[in-house]
Formats: sequence, C-alpha cells, structure tokens
Amino acid sequence: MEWLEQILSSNSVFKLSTFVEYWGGLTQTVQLVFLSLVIGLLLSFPLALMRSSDNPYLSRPVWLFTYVFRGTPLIVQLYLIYYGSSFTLQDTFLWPVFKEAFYPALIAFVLNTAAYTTEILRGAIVTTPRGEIEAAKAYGMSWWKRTHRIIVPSAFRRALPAYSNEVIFMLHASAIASTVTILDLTGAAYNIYSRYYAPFEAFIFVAFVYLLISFSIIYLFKHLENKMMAHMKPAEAK
Amino acid sequence: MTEVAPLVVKDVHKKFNELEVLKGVSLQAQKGDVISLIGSSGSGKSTFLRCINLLEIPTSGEIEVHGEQIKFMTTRKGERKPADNRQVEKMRSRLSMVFQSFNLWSHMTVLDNVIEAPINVLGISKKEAMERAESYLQKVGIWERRNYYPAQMSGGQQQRAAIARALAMEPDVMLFDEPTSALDPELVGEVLKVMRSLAEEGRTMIVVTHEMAFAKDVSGHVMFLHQGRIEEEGPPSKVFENPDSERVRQFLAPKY
Amino acid sequence: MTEVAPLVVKDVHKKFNELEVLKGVSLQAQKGDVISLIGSSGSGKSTFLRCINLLEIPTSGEIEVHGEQIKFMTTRKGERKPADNRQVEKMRSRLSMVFQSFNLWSHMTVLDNVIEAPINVLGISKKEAMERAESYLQKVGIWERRNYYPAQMSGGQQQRAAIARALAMEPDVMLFDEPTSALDPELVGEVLKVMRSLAEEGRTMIVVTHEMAFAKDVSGHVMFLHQGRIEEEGPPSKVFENPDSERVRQFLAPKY
Amino acid sequence: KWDTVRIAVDVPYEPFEYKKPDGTLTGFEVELGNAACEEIKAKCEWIVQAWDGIIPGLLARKYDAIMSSMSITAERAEKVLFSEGYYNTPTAWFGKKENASLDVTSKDALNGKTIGVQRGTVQDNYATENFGSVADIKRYSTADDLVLDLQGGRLDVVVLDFPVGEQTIMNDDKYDQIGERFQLGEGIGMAFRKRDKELAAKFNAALDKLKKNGTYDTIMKKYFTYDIKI
Amino acid sequence: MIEYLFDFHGYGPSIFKGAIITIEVGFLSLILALLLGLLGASAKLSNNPVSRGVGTLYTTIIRGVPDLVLMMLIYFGGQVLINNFTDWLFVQFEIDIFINIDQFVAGVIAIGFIFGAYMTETFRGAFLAVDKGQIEAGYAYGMSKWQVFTRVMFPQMMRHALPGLGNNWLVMLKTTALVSVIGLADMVRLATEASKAVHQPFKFFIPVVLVYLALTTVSEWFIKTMERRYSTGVVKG
Ligand SMILES: Nc1ncnc2c1ncn2[C@@H]1O[C@H](COP(=O)(O)OP(=O)(O)OP(=O)(O)O)[C@@H](O)[C@H]1O
Ligand SMILES: Nc1ncnc2c1ncn2[C@@H]1O[C@H](COP(=O)(O)OP(=O)(O)OP(=O)(O)O)[C@@H](O)[C@H]1O
Ligand SMILES: [Mg+2]
Ligand SMILES: [Mg+2]
Repeated sequence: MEWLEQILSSNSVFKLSTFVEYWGGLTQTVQLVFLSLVIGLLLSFPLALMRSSDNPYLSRPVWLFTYVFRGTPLIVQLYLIYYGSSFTLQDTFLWPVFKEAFYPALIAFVLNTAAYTTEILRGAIVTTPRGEIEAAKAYGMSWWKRTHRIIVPSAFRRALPAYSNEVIFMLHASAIASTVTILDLTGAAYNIYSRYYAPFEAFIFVAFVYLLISFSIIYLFKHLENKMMAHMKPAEAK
Repeated sequence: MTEVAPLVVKDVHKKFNELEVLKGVSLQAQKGDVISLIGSSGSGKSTFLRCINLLEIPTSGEIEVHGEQIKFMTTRKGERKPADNRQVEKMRSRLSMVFQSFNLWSHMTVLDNVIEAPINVLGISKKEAMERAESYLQKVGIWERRNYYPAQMSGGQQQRAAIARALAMEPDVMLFDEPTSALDPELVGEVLKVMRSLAEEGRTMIVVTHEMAFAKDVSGHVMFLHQGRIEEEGPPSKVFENPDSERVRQFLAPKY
Repeated sequence: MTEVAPLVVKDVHKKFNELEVLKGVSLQAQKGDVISLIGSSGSGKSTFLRCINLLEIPTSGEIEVHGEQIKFMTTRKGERKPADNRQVEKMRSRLSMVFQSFNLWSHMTVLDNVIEAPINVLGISKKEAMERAESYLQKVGIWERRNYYPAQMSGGQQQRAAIARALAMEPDVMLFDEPTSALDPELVGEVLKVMRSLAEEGRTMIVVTHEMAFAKDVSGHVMFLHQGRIEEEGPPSKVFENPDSERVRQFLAPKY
Repeated sequence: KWDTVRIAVDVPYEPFEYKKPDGTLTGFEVELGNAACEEIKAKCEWIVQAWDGIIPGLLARKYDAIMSSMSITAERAEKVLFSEGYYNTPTAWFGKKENASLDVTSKDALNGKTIGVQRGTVQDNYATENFGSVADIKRYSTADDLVLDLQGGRLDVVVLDFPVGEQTIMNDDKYDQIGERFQLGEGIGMAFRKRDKELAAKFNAALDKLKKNGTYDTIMKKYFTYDIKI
Repeated sequence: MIEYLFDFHGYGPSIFKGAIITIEVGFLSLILALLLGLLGASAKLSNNPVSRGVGTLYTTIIRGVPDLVLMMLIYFGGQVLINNFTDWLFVQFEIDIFINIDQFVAGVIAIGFIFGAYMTETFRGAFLAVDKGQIEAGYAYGMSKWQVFTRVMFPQMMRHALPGLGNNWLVMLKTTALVSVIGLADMVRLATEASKAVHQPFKFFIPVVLVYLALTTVSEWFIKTMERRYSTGVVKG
C-alpha cells in the first residue's frame, strides 16, 4: 500500500475528493447510457419493423426520423432539446422534470440511439433468408408471430456486431452531456482538469475508466455472440 | 359425398413478370386423399404448391379450404392480394408444408424448430408440443439429433427434421415438396410408411414427388404437370399403365 | 497399372469435437473409374467428399492427387491444417464438386456461375468459357435459363446449373454429392447419361448417390458407408447381389 | 533565436481576442501581444487553438506561448511558466432585475440558489470555495451556454468576468448586475514552457515597458471604459 | 424570417471553408477506415491466432478509449515523442530541428484509425452472415482466398454490411469536429466561433445542420444505390 500512498501524496490530482467526484461521474454516465440504450433499443424494434414495411405510411415517417437524427450532430439535438425546453416548457407542469439537465439529455440520447439502432435492425431484418420467412408463413404464423419469433431473433443475431458499435458510440457520445452541466465522467474530468490544470492526469484517468466500461461492454457482447451464434459453429458432442 | 372437400383449387394461373408458369391448374382433394403431382423439372409443381398456401399469390384462380373460399382484393397498383390476413393464417395453420429446400429456421435447434409452430400457432402447451416433437422425431429417426442446429446436420437429417416439423402441426392437409429427395432408399421407405399411416388417419396429402413408386402405390390420384398445365390426371393405374398423353409415356419410359 | 492414380485417400478420420463421423475411410481411384458411395443418411458420405477436397480438414489420414500428397502441418493449438495453400488450390482446381445443397452463388446469374471459376481459376479466356458454358448448359437443358438468378429457378434447374458449373471446370476428378436428388426420373436419366459420357472420356468420378440403379449400372466400384466406416465394397455385382454384410442386405431390401 | 514567436489563442473571447468576419484576428490581447513582439524585435505568429488542447499544444511545442486570457493559478503554474500578470478584469454577479437586492456576499442569502459559473475560471474557484456548501453550482464551458441557461430559468444568479457579463447579459434589460464589482486572483498572464525562461523574461520586460510608455493605455482605451491594468 | 436565417454576418465564406475541411477529413478518413476495417475483419476471422489477437487488440483498445483522448494522444503524444527524439539529437549532436506533425494528416489518421475499429466489427458481422455454402463453393473450385474474397464474399457481404457502414459513416462525419482540439478549424469550430462573435448561440447551427443534412442526403442516396447493386439475385419474399 505504500506505493499507493506515495502516488496519492506526490500527486495533486488523485485525492479522495477527486475520487468522490469521479465516482459521482461514473454513476451519472452509467445511468444515462444504460437508460438511453435500453429505451432506445426498445423503441427501435417497432421502428425498424415500420421502416422495413412495404407500406409507405409506416416506413416514410420512420425514414424521416432516422434521417434527421442520424443526419444532424447529437450535440445540436441535445442543445435543441435542452435549451428548447427551457424556452417552451418553462411555465408548464413539465418544467420540474425538464429543469433537471438529466431528462432533456436522456431524451436526446434516446432518440439518437433509437435512430441508429433502427437502421441497423432494419438492415438485418431485410436480409433474413427468404425461405425461413416462408416456412413461418406456411405454418400459419401471423405477421406478429413470425416477426417476434423468427425474423427479429434471427435478425438480432446478425445485427449484434454492428449494435455493439452503437453501444460504444453511445458511451463515448454521452461525454457531451457535460456541456449541459451534467456531472458525468467527462464533466468530472473537466472540473478536475480546470481546477488542477493537469490535462493528462485528469483525462487519462477518465479515459481509463471509459476503457474499463468499454471492455465490459465488449466482453458482454462477445459472450452474447458466443451464445447466440451457436448455430454457426460445430456442435458439442451430445 | 356429403362432407365438404378440405381443399379445392380452381383454375390457378401464375405469372412471374411475363413468364406464365401456371396456366390454369385445378385440383379437388377429399378427406384422406393422397394426390401425387409429378412432372418434369420446371413444370411448375413447386409453384403450384406455393400457390395453394399463398406463398405465391396466384395471378388468377380460387382456393377453397373446407368450403371457405380465400378472399382476394386488388391493390391500387393492380396487384392481387389476400383480403383477410386472418383468414389466410387460419387456413395455413390447417395446411402444413414441407419445402423442397427444407427452410429450417437456422437459429433454432431441431427440437425448437419442431415445437415452435405448435406452441405459437396452435397454442398447445409446451409439454404437449414436446411430446409431439418426441414422437415425430422418433418416427423419422433423428430424436438423438434434436439439439443440433440445422447447419450441423446431413442433408437427409435436415429433410427429416423438416418433415417432423410439418407433422407436428397435425394438419388436415399436408403439402409435401419432394419430401424424400435427400433420403437414401431405406429412409425413403421409412418416410413413405409414415406418410401412408397419415393417409390412413384420414389426412389429406398433396405430394410433389419424383418417386414414381410412391405415386403408384400410395396415392389415389396422380396429376402430371407439363409446362404449367395438367397434361394427364387420374388414378395411378390409368396414368402409369395407360396414359393418353405421348409426353407422359415418354416421361415414364425407363431410362437405364 | 503404370499411370499414377488420380486420387488416393488413405485412412481418413474426421471428428466434430467429440463426435467421430469418419472412422478410417480409404479409397483409390484410377483414371476413368466411377466409384459410387452409398449408405444411409448421416453415415458420413458428404463429410467424406468434403474431406477429399479439404473443405473439412481430416483429423487424420492422407490424400494424394496424381501422386502428389497433400502436406499438412499442426498448429500450436494442435489443430491440423494444410501446409501449403497453393498446393490445395491447385488440387482443388483439378477436382470439382457438385454440392448436395447446390451452393450456387446467389448474386450471379446461372451463366456467371458457370464461367466464374474457369475464367478466374483456370485462366481461360472469356470467349472460351462462354463456349464451354453454352455446351454444358445445353447438355443439362437449362441454356434458356442462363440469365436467371438461382433464387428464380426450380430445384431441378438449380441442381442442373450446379452440375454444369462443375462440368465447365473439365476436371480430372469429379465429386458428386447426390447430383440427381432434385431431378425427375427423366432428367435423372439425362444427367446420368452425361456422367456416363464423362466416364468414357476418362474422367474419374466419385458419386454419392441414392440412385441404386446408377450405382449398379454405371459405376465400376461401390462403397457402402455405415457409421463412418466402409461396411462393404467391391464391384456392383458383388455388393448388390451378394453382399457379405447383413446391414447392406437390409439397406438394399425393397421397401414398398 | 526568437525571431518569430508562435502564440496560441482561443477565439472568440470578446473584446480580448476575436476574429473579424474576414478572418483577421484582433482584440485587446492581440494588439497588446503584437506591440510586445515589436518591442522584442520578433515576428508574432498567432495560432488559433481550441482551449482543451491549448496547454498540451504548448508543451508539445506546437507554439511557444499562450496569450489567451489565461488566469494565473498555482495549479497551472505547475505545468507552465507564467509571465507577470498584464491585466485583471473585475468580477461581478448578474441576475434578474427582481433579484437585484440579493446580498451576494452572504452565505445565507445564496442558500439553495443555483449559481452558474464558467468552468475552471477564478470565479468558479471563488464560488465553489465560498458558497459550494450551500448552493448548487453549475459549470459551463462557455459563457454563452451559461447565459442561455440563465435566461432559460435554470439558474438564479451567475458570477462572471465583468466584461463578459456586460457584453452578454446586460444588453437584455431584464437582467442586471447584482452587488459590487470586485477583483479576484492574480490576473491574467502569458504562459510559456518552463524551460523558456529567457523568452518569458523578454516578454515581461516588453510588457512592463508598454505599461510605462503609454502604449498599453492607448490600446486599453480602445476596448474598455474602465481600468484593467495591473 | 428567411433573411434572418441566412444572414451570416459575413461569416459565410469562413464556414464554407470549414465545411470543405469537414468533407475532406471525413472522406479521407473514410477511405482509411474502410481499408483498416476490411483488414481488421479478415484478421479477426482468420485462423491465425496471431492476426486474430492483433485484430482483437486493435478493436478493443480503440473502441475502448474515448475519441477525444485518442486524438490528443496521437497528435500531442506523437509530437512529444518526436520532440523527445529531436531534443536528444540536440543534446547529443547539437542538431536543432523541430519536426511538426501536420494537423490535417494527424486528424485524418486519428479518425481513420478510430473508425477502422468500428468498420472492423461491422464487416466482421457481415462476413459471418454470408452463407457458408457460398464460400465453400468458391474454395471447392480452387479459388484462392483472395479470389473467394473478391468474387464471392465481398459482393454478398456488402448487402449485410451497408446499413452498419452507413451508420458508421454518419457518426464519423460528425466526429470530424474533434479535429478542432488539435487546432484544425472544421465547420463546427468555425461556426461556433462565428456564433460567439455575433452573440447568437444558435445562429450558425442552421448552416452546419444544413451541410450535414446535405451530406446525409448524398450518403443515403449512395448507400441506397449500393444496396440495390449488392442485392442482385435476391428475390423478395
Ligand atoms: N458441422 C458439424 N458439426 C457437428 N456434426 C456434424 C457437422 N456436419 C455434419 N455432422 C454430422 O456428421 C454426420 C455425417 O454427416 P454427413 O453430412 O456426412 O452425412 P451423409 O452421409 O452425407 O448423409 P445424407 O445422406 O443425409 O446427406 C451426421 O450425423 C451429422 O450430424
Ligand atoms: N421468382 C421467380 N421468378 C421468375 N421465375 C421463377 C421464379 N420462381 C420460379 N420461376 C420459374 O418457374 C418455373 C417453375 O418453377 P417450379 O419451382 O414451380 O418448378 P418445379 O416443377 O417445382 O421444378 P423442380 O422439379 O425442378 O423443383 C421455373 O421455370 C422457374 O424458372
Ligand atoms: Mg420444385
Ligand atoms: Mg450428405
């Protein structure tokens, strides 16, 4: 433990108080990213199905949604929702919710990740082998049944690697939450950075924390892939 | 006959763009009938089966299942499509199909392939579905392979899984598209035995087959398709022993 | 015989994880030999063919093409793999294979499927490849369908395209995995005629088949595979008329 | 050796440094810097650099000095070598007119309020030290974001560099300065690499001379109505 | 209203210049990223444990570290390394030189390198989705690995890869804004400067968003064309 003390005492950045700040940042980041991803993913399933529908009344609006949200920078979306809400909702019952930076940020992130995930899923849905869909039809599965029993499970497996990218994009992108005063990991790093003016220590430390989160995510996806892609590998002896 | 026919197909035409693949094919199947569809490659046999359960929408013609006629409508673009999806689904759950290319769901094990539709379409309990799966997988001899994925099985094993999947629906009418193409003679015998027992249970079967022996021995009615038309049909004794058509005679002549 | 055998396979074993699918299979084919592989579903016939051209790496055993032995090495993890990719490619271009599930390249038309490998592997001119394609597609009767994509063709048409693709390589040794499974009896006759003529040209053929008539009439040697082992082999007269093995007798007994 | 000196600046920070629409740099610090360079007979090359990378860039020798309204703090002084302070602007509190009577020196008055500051400024340190325990302090990377949140109703009061507040808040007559202006910190200095002591000394001498010979005042009067010299 | 929206207070040309930088950086990094992606995917799918390891290391590390930090590390860190070397030269041989890493080159390399890792994952997923039989047929006719790759795998894989590639490209286009931390003035940076200068924080969002949307439109069109091109032989069910 001596070395730890030594590092801590020889270093102005790594004090107990900064660790408390980083810890707070970590919980904010994890909450924000996790909630955005979960809600965004849930939204993207119906959206992707609408988007891959032949009916233009279903597919066009979703196309427009993904076009706008993939076509513009997340920071612009965040600003519009964050500052936009303060000028439009200030006198409504929603204000107590929107006053907290967390919720406008959450909304922006959810919409953004939903747009990207929708496109990923749509791509996988339209490449489902035709014969397998026909088999589902031939057994009398309704649109809904064959969608959620055959098409989506098969598509999701193919979408996994691209979706793992999206999850990591979201984690990195969440750093901009700090621009609207959310004390996430990056926010904490900025505070500490500007207080001690030690960019390398402050940022490399958060980079390290982000790295750990990313590693966990990548590991998780690898595990998931191993499980879900079993049908592409030789069988275990039974 | 007082009972309504489980399957009546009237004057089905099918065009792919300009190519007319079916040029008016009709069929009437009573309960327990086994109808064989024979004919040369590309004559439209698979297309006809696919039209029966509406995987292809016939360009014209009618389909009646248990006396209920499938309703069609015409879209603004002038395409024909079923008017009532519910009706189609109900109809399909009573007809089950074995595909020429198997079309097993690749992300599911054989067992899951077999229990999927009974549970989710017929709504039977998982327990009952498992029992059915066991009995049919045993019947086709791949119960020990139940936890394999399709890609890990031999061609014949896949075909048998596809047959078990169709059997597990215990449908009124079964549509088979060359159900024994990947099987060795021994298994062909086994599978045909299973089919014969189904016929005896009173199930109706439409079988596309290249096994003339099967067409001759098991089916009560044989249809010979040629270039999208029925060239000859009748009881096997008639079609095989005394065909009217020169084309049929030639098709049936022994080759080596 | 003074000529070297075009294909010698020695004691091939293949395991999928713990499951041993091939338990020592050997084969020796002379120029012009037609060898039939028969056996029940799942007995390892396809796996054996796939081992011959190294789509599956045999767990042990040797393969010699025209006297040249394929060199293997062992990776540090203890897996066996070919030591020289060039050698494998060269070998494969002289053996061509028709797959049980056809495996036509779905993004190419039939014609492109057929000219692809001759141009890109054998390096012949496009013009010559087109001539070959025409002659072989005519031979199997789908020249008019040359501009179709695989998904637009019937099962039999796809199978014939796959055969034409293999023929266009004009290889020394051909490996056929149930080349007539999707064909009607008439076409089976046609295709077998083509194969017979190839045999007469001196090409060597290894054919996995369920057509006992073919095995009997065309091939000079029949091998019966059972659970990964050769249960019986010899000239057709021996295997079909007077087999030693009880298993073979049972397999060949007429079923209906 | 110092024929040309590359100086980094983050723009715009009116009126200290900003670009004219045609792209040329101007502002109080830019003019002052040019004058200082003339004194030391060097050519000044201005390099626009975003704030986040401004110290790493200096340390990586992308340029030789920073002259970009950087407050002198002990923490920064561990990384870079500061010149003597060459200006210090007053600090002030701003807020809605109806809050004008708020006593911004009292902990009790600010209890439970939301205070906006610009991250990492001396005002940030000041607010954190004095009111961090009772008030909610929100930090922004730019003054514009902070002003937007003040107008949007998420902030009660802000504490800012006076000239910045004057430019961005006071032009809306619903808002006003609260309380008195006051001075914070050691002022603004140029930053150099630690080993370039010689260059720092040259600039110190030059700035000193400019202050004495009146050039400094001439430039200052162009931009300010009050004194910022230290 | 329209006049208000499009009154750029004379900053139009500067933002236009920034847009060109954005497009240039985006485009060049895309090429680099695609190449690295294909290379990375082949490495991760290869049988060789060493290349598999290198591929995994690459995607894990790069995707793990925040882009901003990587950018700074590559640009400033790289510079410090070079400086240490030139310092050493000075101490040893009195050779006084300064080698400057160019911002543009560094930006393109950094972004290309970062997104190469994402492209790797996208391509890998797409390769896995290609039916194995198709690839085996290629090998069975004696095609070399390269031929199987170019003639069979690539054309079939693209259909699966395009949606993911489209996403990556759109994210990447916006990530080009990061180059401002290494002192390269892209469209976003110049627009922010201009907004601050005229004290209207959202003012120049509009042209920026319009440029992005225009680029998105072109990209969508291009992706759609490619999708059509790589869907030959697909019969819709
Ligand atoms: N990738 C794999 N993983 C595990 N087991 C496999 C795999 N491929 C094949 N097998 C098993 O190997 C056995 C032999 O398969 P093979 O395809 O060689 O049979 P076959 O003789 O060609 O049968 P068929 O006549 O039905 O085509 C089968 O039991 C099959 O389940
Ligand atoms: N999607 C399609 N587009 C165009 N033509 C098609 C399509 N599907 C089938 N065809 C054509 O329709 C004809 C009939 O095909 P079908 O599959 O019904 O033949 P089949 O009688 O089942 O033959 P086989 O015994 O070879 O399976 C074939 O000539 C085929 O090329
Ligand atoms: Mg067919
Ligand atoms: Mg087989």
